[in-house]
Amino acid sequence: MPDALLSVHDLACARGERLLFKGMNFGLGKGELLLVQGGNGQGKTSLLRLLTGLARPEEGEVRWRGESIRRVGEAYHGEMCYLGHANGVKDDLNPVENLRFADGMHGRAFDQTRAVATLERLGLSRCLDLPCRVLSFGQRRRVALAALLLAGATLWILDEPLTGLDVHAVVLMEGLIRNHLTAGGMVVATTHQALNLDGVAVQRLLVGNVAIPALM
Amino acid sequence: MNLYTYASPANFYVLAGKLIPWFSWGAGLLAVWGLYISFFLAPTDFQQSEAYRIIFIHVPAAWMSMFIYLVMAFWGAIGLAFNTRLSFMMARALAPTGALFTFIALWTGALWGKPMWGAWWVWDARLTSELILLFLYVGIIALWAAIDDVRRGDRAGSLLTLIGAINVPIIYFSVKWWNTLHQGSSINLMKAPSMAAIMLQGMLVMAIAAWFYTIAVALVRVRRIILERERQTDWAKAILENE
Amino acid sequence: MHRFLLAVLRRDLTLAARRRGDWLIAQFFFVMVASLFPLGVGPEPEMLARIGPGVLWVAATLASLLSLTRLFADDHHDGSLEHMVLSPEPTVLLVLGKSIAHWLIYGVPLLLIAPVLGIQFHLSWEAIMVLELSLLLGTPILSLLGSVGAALTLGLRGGGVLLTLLILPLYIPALIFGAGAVDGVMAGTGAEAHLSLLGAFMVLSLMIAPWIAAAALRVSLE
Amino acid sequence: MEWASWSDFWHMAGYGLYVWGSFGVTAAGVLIEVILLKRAGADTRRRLKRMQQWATSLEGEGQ
Repeated sequence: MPDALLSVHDLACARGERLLFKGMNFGLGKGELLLVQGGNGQGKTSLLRLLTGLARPEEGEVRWRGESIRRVGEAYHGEMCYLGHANGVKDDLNPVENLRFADGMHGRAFDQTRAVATLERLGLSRCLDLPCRVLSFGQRRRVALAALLLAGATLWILDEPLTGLDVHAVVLMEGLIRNHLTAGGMVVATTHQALNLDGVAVQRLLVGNVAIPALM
Repeated sequence: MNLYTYASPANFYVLAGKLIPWFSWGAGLLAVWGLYISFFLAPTDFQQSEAYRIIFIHVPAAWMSMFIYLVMAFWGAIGLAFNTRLSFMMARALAPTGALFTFIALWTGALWGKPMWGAWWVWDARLTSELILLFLYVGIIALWAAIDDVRRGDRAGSLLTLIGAINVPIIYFSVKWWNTLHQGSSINLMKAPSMAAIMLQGMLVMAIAAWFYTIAVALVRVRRIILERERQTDWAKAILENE
Repeated sequence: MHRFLLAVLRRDLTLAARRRGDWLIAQFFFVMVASLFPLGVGPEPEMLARIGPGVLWVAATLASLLSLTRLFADDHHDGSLEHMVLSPEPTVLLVLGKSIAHWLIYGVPLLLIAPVLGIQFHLSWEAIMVLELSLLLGTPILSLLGSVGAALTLGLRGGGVLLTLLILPLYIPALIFGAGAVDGVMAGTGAEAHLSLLGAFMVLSLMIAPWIAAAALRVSLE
Repeated sequence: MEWASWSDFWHMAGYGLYVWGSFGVTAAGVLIEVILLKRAGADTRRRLKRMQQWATSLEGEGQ
């Protein structure tokens, strides 16, 4: 993996006193997708949090462009976008305001027309001025996805991105991931659902020791 | 064989096991010697009569309460800086004993205050700071108790110890300042006009005894913590089977 | 750097404006605690004037603690805290911004209410002016040190009570210098020394607390 | 030697309550800490041993 932007070296992760995995190595280059698979409690989410730098590995390190993310820190965060179980959407704000503040947090200039266009593309045109409190879970997830698209990050780290999305949204999401990858982006994702990603370089990583049947 | 060998929990477990009897016996013998000085060698104070003998407990306990806090802060800082597991365990092992000494210092302070100043409690700078120190100890122990995750607990407790350590001198100074304003002249506990050499010697011996006791107790506690945390490792399993 | 700080401020202030009930609770708590004392100790004006500064200061610390439990908790709950920590700016600035926002939302209204309560406690105008000054210097300390406690207790069971236990001892210097300043001016010994010490403690908190709170936040999010 | 008799020693010139109250509580505190420590140590070891036996019994069943 000479051109791997994101690489993991002898990574070990423990939750409490239980060792979830150790000696993990992989690399991910431009245009590649890594699907993290494994049963419940095997450490999928823990691995993703290690990759973001939120959690600290028991051993080993995660590198971005060949340097430990502990060292590059904030520069790495500028090129990475994480979507976890929680959406990070404020209930008291409407979708557009949510995107405005997300942009502010990441030091980007806010482009209202682009934000609105993204939200409309994700099928939220009718709730642009409603507080997110009244939106359904799936709609709030779409707001979070809009923030992900606007972030313009190279690396997406997605924890169960399809949860709560309907069939149309899943198809949309597949399209978004494919576009992102063909544009030279990178994706690390966990999912329980099947993804239709023809023509995409998919790496699979099984976390934990319990083998599960192939999902796709 | 160097210092780093003992930084590994497995080796430290064995080393601590060897050291505990020495420190326990040392603490016992020193305490006997210290008590002998306190009650049989030290003369009656012409001002405070026999009541002053409380200082042989009070002063070493107060010293220890502050010193243990500083040692905890030191181990916490080492742990945060170098990510050494053992230093966090040491910090945890010291806290209950530190709280005990703080309590003893307060209790004996009250029992000394009653005959000397006619009040169980005065808002003197030292006593008040000691009370706040007890609050800090209780807070740290409560924080550890509330956090289930070991790693988070270690780091959170150490951060709290550190900000407390920065704050303790400020608290002491502020209470002293407040005290002088409110009472005109502050009552100085240590202003014994004729601090005989033998009294100082008694306090020192008692303080060293308290040191040995603290080390012995902390080592016992740290061994338990090590065993609990390392129970998945082969050496810990072997120890459990053989004991 | 300051753009990020402003973004955090604007965000927290907007959110607070959307939920007025939340921050009014803390202000009412302040008023109620202070009003309980005359009922407890009796209405003699001399006595009330003597205990007034201390009571108002204690009430201010308690009111700030009440609101501090939610400093990070709401953002933690909906996941936006993680997004903010993962922003390309240092976490210290995030914590600093949120502390300043907390002060603007909860500290500044206390400054507006305090004179009214001062009159209830029969404080002289001079004493009320000094009380205002001491609260102006002292309430930022409450927000700054409180952010450490809020970060340490993030997501814990019974976090609110624990926060109180951890942070109240650290507030003591602010309480002593703050209430002491008002006492000083009432006793005729002047308030300058108290106020400068309070200011020094504020600067020290400003320099140290955000770093420790940022470290605590990263530990709690792990 | 300071003391004429044992009763003098216990009396402490009228300050017996304070002096012995101090030393007594200290001794009690130390004693309680040591006892609690011993008990907690034994408890931990017993608990860990049982957990270990349980783990090995599970392994035995699995085979």
